[in-house]
Amino acid sequence: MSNGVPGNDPVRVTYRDAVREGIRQALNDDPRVFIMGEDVGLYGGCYAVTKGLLAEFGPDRVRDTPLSESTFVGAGIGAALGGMRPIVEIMTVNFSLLAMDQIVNTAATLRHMSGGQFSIPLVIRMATGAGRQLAAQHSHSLEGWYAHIPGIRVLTPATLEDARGMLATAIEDPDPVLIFEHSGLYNMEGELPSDAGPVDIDRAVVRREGADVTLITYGGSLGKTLDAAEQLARAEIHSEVVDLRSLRPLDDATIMQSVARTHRAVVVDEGWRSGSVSAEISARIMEQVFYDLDSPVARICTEEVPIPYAQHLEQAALPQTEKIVALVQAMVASHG
Amino acid sequence: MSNGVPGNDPVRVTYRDAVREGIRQALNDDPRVFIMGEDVGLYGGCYAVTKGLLAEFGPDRVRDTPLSESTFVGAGIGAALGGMRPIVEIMTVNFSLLAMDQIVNTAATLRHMSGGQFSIPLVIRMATGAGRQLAAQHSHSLEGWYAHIPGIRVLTPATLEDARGMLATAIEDPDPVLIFEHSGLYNMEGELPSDAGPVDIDRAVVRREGADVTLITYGGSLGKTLDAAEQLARAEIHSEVVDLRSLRPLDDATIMQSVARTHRAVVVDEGWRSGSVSAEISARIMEQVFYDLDSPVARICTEEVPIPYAQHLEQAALPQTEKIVALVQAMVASHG
Amino acid sequence: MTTADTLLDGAPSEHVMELLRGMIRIRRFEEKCAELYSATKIRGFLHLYIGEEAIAVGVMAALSPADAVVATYREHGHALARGVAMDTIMAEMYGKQEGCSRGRGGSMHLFDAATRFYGGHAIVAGGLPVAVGLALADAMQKRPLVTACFFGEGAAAEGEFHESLNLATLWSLPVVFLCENNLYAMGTALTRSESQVDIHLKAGSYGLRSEQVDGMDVVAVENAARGAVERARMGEGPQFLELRTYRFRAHSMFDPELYRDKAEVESWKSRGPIATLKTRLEQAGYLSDDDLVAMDSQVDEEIARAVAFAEAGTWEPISDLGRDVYTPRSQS
Amino acid sequence: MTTADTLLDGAPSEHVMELLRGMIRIRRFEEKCAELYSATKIRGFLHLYIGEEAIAVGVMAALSPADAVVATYREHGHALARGVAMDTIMAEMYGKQEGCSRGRGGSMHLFDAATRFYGGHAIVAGGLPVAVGLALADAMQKRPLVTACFFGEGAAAEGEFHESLNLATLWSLPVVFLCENNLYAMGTALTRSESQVDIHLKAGSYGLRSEQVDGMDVVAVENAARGAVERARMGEGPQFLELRTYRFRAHSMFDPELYRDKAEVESWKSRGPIATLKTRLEQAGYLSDDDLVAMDSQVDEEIARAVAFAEAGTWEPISDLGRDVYTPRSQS
Ligand SMILES: Cc1ncc(C[n+]2csc(CCOP(=O)(O)OP(=O)(O)O)c2C)c(N)n1
Ligand SMILES: Cc1ncc(C[n+]2csc(CCOP(=O)(O)OP(=O)(O)O)c2C)c(N)n1
Ligand SMILES: [Mg+2]
Ligand SMILES: [Mg+2]
Repeated sequence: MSNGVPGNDPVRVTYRDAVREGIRQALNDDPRVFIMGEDVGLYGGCYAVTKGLLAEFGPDRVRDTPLSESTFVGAGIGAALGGMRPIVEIMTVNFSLLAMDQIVNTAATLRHMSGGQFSIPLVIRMATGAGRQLAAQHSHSLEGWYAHIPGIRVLTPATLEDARGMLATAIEDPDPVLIFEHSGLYNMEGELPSDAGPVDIDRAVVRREGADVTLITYGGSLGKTLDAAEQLARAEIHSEVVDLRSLRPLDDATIMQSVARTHRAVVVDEGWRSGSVSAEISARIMEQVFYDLDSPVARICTEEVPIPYAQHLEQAALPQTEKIVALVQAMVASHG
Repeated sequence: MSNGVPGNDPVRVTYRDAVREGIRQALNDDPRVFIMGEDVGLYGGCYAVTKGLLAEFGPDRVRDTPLSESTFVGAGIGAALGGMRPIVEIMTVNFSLLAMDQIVNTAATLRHMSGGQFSIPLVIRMATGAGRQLAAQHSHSLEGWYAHIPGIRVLTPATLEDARGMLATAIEDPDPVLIFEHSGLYNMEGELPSDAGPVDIDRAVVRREGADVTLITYGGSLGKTLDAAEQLARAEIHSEVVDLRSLRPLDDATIMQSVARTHRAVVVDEGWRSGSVSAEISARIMEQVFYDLDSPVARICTEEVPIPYAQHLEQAALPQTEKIVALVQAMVASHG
Repeated sequence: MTTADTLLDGAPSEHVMELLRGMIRIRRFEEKCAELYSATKIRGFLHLYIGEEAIAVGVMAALSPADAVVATYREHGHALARGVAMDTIMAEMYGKQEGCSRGRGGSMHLFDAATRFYGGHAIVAGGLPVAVGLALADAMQKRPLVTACFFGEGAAAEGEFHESLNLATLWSLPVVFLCENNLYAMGTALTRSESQVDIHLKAGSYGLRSEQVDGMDVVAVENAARGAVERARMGEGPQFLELRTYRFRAHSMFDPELYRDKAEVESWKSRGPIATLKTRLEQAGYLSDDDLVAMDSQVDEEIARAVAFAEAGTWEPISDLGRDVYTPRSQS
Repeated sequence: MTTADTLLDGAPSEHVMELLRGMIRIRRFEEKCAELYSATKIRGFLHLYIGEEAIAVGVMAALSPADAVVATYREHGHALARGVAMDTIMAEMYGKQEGCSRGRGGSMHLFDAATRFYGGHAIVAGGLPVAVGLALADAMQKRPLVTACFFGEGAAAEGEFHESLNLATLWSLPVVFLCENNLYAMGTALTRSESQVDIHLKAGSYGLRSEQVDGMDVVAVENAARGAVERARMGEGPQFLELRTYRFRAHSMFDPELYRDKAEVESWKSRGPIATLKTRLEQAGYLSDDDLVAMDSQVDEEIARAVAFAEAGTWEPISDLGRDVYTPRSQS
């Protein structure tokens, strides 16, 4: 597996390209792999992720489906049981609620209900998150919510390498894996080693080291958090930034090692605050390193309101760099 | 509103009777109220809650629906918009996943999306919880999971008075209210004042007072927790038992006042541990009364496995009185 | 298919002129929206109705003011034709608090209590169960009202379509289902999404009355809608109209349109609802160039006023962010 | 409706006797289950198939060993007829780790990899999309296999029924949909749940081949199933059979049966699949009392062995509770 060391010939790509490359590679490497979903073929994908794949792999392996979320997800489960390695694309996380029965009642339980006889190697990709003024039926961040469900894995690639590599690893996984791609990341550009491949999906990664406070985040909030760390550094507050990468399972070790060093933690999560994955992380930190804490774990989440259309309200509802900076400064000041 | 002081003529009833009385009362008092769901009429309800109502109120107000969860929940939303006060019964929490789109994308958002023009006075009742060997598609406890969603209220009646009274209060509520009835409680018997009526749904209630530790729970776990408190009392450990009653919104004040007094807290929650409402409560306690804590908040939840059929495995997966007792004893011992 | 001539012969020309005006009004409004979108005054997703105006205008002409309407994310035309004030619609697209959804909804979520316009639903087929419930409420309260429920042919594949048609028919509810069949769901042609491509037949299999209508002919649409609305109002149960139409523009502003060829688009444009009616009215001698000029300038003035209203609109204070998630107890 | 006589005339009597034996085997097994339920050896929900045995037995006789089967929570008969070992089924109902789902599933969730028996689904209509996917996998891998998908008529109201029939037909997948129409969904009669009560017509509206079959006649069922299975195998796309039948017992062990009258139940019992076939075989001179006695005792012995096996079965150690939520990396 790639350990993140760039290859010799890095290429300039977007997050969108990286996901597409991951899918292309999978389609090339394994005849059992196919992708299906609404408009993944002729239209090229609602976020243009699958653009060109129909022409390259044909309609048998790049399948446009009718508007039937519950059934094409269920068909993905069945195809996986039948020996295929399906990648199902759901356009946006809100639409996945139509497939909730198949995901939670079947995909997550079937291996268990069958006493371990059947595994479901299914990958479900979907766009998540706010920031594009798409309002209350296209903008939510439910990845942390899905992380409550035993039997599935929940991944949130925040970098180009993960956008490409997690797809590859997920396809090799014997169980259902949900991959949440923050729609605000698709245009993010950067260098990716052309030989980029599967990445480890069990571990969180420290994206920046620092001794004063641990900032724990994932997906669309990683950038804002790294920006905050940068600003804080100018004020001599050194933040360690942990990118969770996987919301289920959570990598407790990486989190606790960091918090045990910094004695302070802030979780930045685009999910609504109550019952978010940030609550779980806060609870685990208390359970595991309570006596190392200099101050209570703090959370910066999305305000508990359906995402509003108006830009100023939408931005006010979301976690922002300034909020992180202000909170950390106050935290450090009060418990210097 | 009833303040819980029994009336002059208490009657002996089951939890099932109490819910039924709440529905009967509502149907009697308000012509806008009606109930619909699968087999609520002729069959008498899969848990016999609605038995007799069809004969009393007729098929216009007690409506058997086809197997179409998404649509009869959506029809409840529409009927509420149209001036009715629908009570929708979903047989079991797992089936509500088929209606998740209507609940989360529409019921919870429509008032907000319309800029406050339309409210949705809809009550959705469903059975929840494990313990009857119904296995992985009939036994989950997702009430804490629903509590993540802004725009809805989540109630978990654990007593006869709440079983009857919360229904009445919920029907008066202008917004969507989800009521989760633990299937293990339906046969619970006790006395209920015949004049029992609406109860407050904003506040948690201290069901037992004690100075050494706060046990926070709700719904089907209240009985186990009170039993544990009783056993602990014999060992001179005095527990305060808080019944949350409402999972959204949460009544922080009652929780924090208790924990500030006892300096220790254990949350007992039949939901799966990761991302459960117990995580949210633990995080809030840290955020609000961190410096009052003598030890980290602990959680007793359901093991993270789809509920198994075999009785010994199912019981092992659930919170139990002995687990609570053992954990509290260890907690008090280690930080006496 | 019903044809218009029956009505046009001897039909009150003022009325038909009003229909024409209604369509032009929607067309010009949306052309302005496209402009404002490029100018980034309007953001998010913008789904234009251009080409399909005859449906909203014809159907709304058949409804009574007290009837209910449920629409989709492609609903500017429906809101305008229903009588939602243009200035509040434009303000909504700007995200101003003077908007019809106070800026919370945007283009996809227009709502208006005064005209019983219940949205603005962006989950495909998500509006159907809600419409069934609205009709149930009217039926239970013995109100002689109908609920008009608009959706695209793509929605016909969703489970909620199936469940809603069954329930409405089983309970004989006054819903008029209006399927705007523009042949594509984003990039997916009907033939690639439905095993039964004749939507009106598909709907008929539920046992409700179902008709296919030329959605490019506003008079035909109004005729069919009047019949359906009256039958529903008289207690004959749900009605289904498949309105054959075509989307002249891209699905949304992000659509490269790789899935249909220009020739097809052009051939449909050649029978556009506005051009066709203009010609017919001119030939019938009802419409003069002066009339047209007057109409255009009248519409353009209204649009100019709406833009001015939106521009002058104000941003809701951020301190109000938490509003309207729950109903204030005072209101309940 | 096809009648049996065509086949019975000159049909290999051994085969028809096997069908009879298969039905008696299911009947006796479930009668024992009801007993064991009262004795609280079996817990949870128990849905008996008594009265409907002809369907599972007739259909399974038409499948090849490599075909796939998806069933519901009322699936004891299907598992037995498919060849899942009776002792492991009984052990499953006991919750023992020797059970076909290792005690994790119980009565509603029987699974067996060896016979491609994919469960055991307790969400009504939840098995249909899974069956469509299994058929898709076979089609994409060019395997000449079909997937048999069983469900009740109550499932026809669910959105997943609609979406699955459309997708299977659109993609021409080798699924054989087997609707066990026993006229009731728990307490809800078909007439109170479907605007179109003719399920086979409803299914036909998706453009797949659909037939109605007398589900009380095992030979008729096998004939119809053979045709449907062969057509699906030959690439003619999905097939739909509506099998008219009746549930002789309550929906589950908790059902007071207030929704149907005894007379109706009795009239259906009078044409029970086992009694009817017995008579016909006797009249045709194929079946003697000795045969029957032999059959019964053979079946009773097998059941006795199954009960003994279940009784002797062991409880999975509680330390294994966390097993089978995820696949051990070694296995992947
Ligand atoms: C449940 C759901 N799935 C997918 C989408 C994304 N989407 C938005 S519009 C659309 C096409 C709908 O086509 P149709 O119903 O024909 O309406 P039209 O846009 O043609 O007017 C899709 C797939 C959605 N909004 N909701
Ligand atoms: C989605 C869902 N809703 C409700 C139920 C509860 N339930 C279990 S069986 C049943 C009736 C199903 O009837 P039918 O499909 O005709 O099958 P039958 O029991 O008659 O064999 C119902 C309502 C369920 N299991 N799943
Ligand atoms: Mg369309
Ligand atoms: Mg049935």
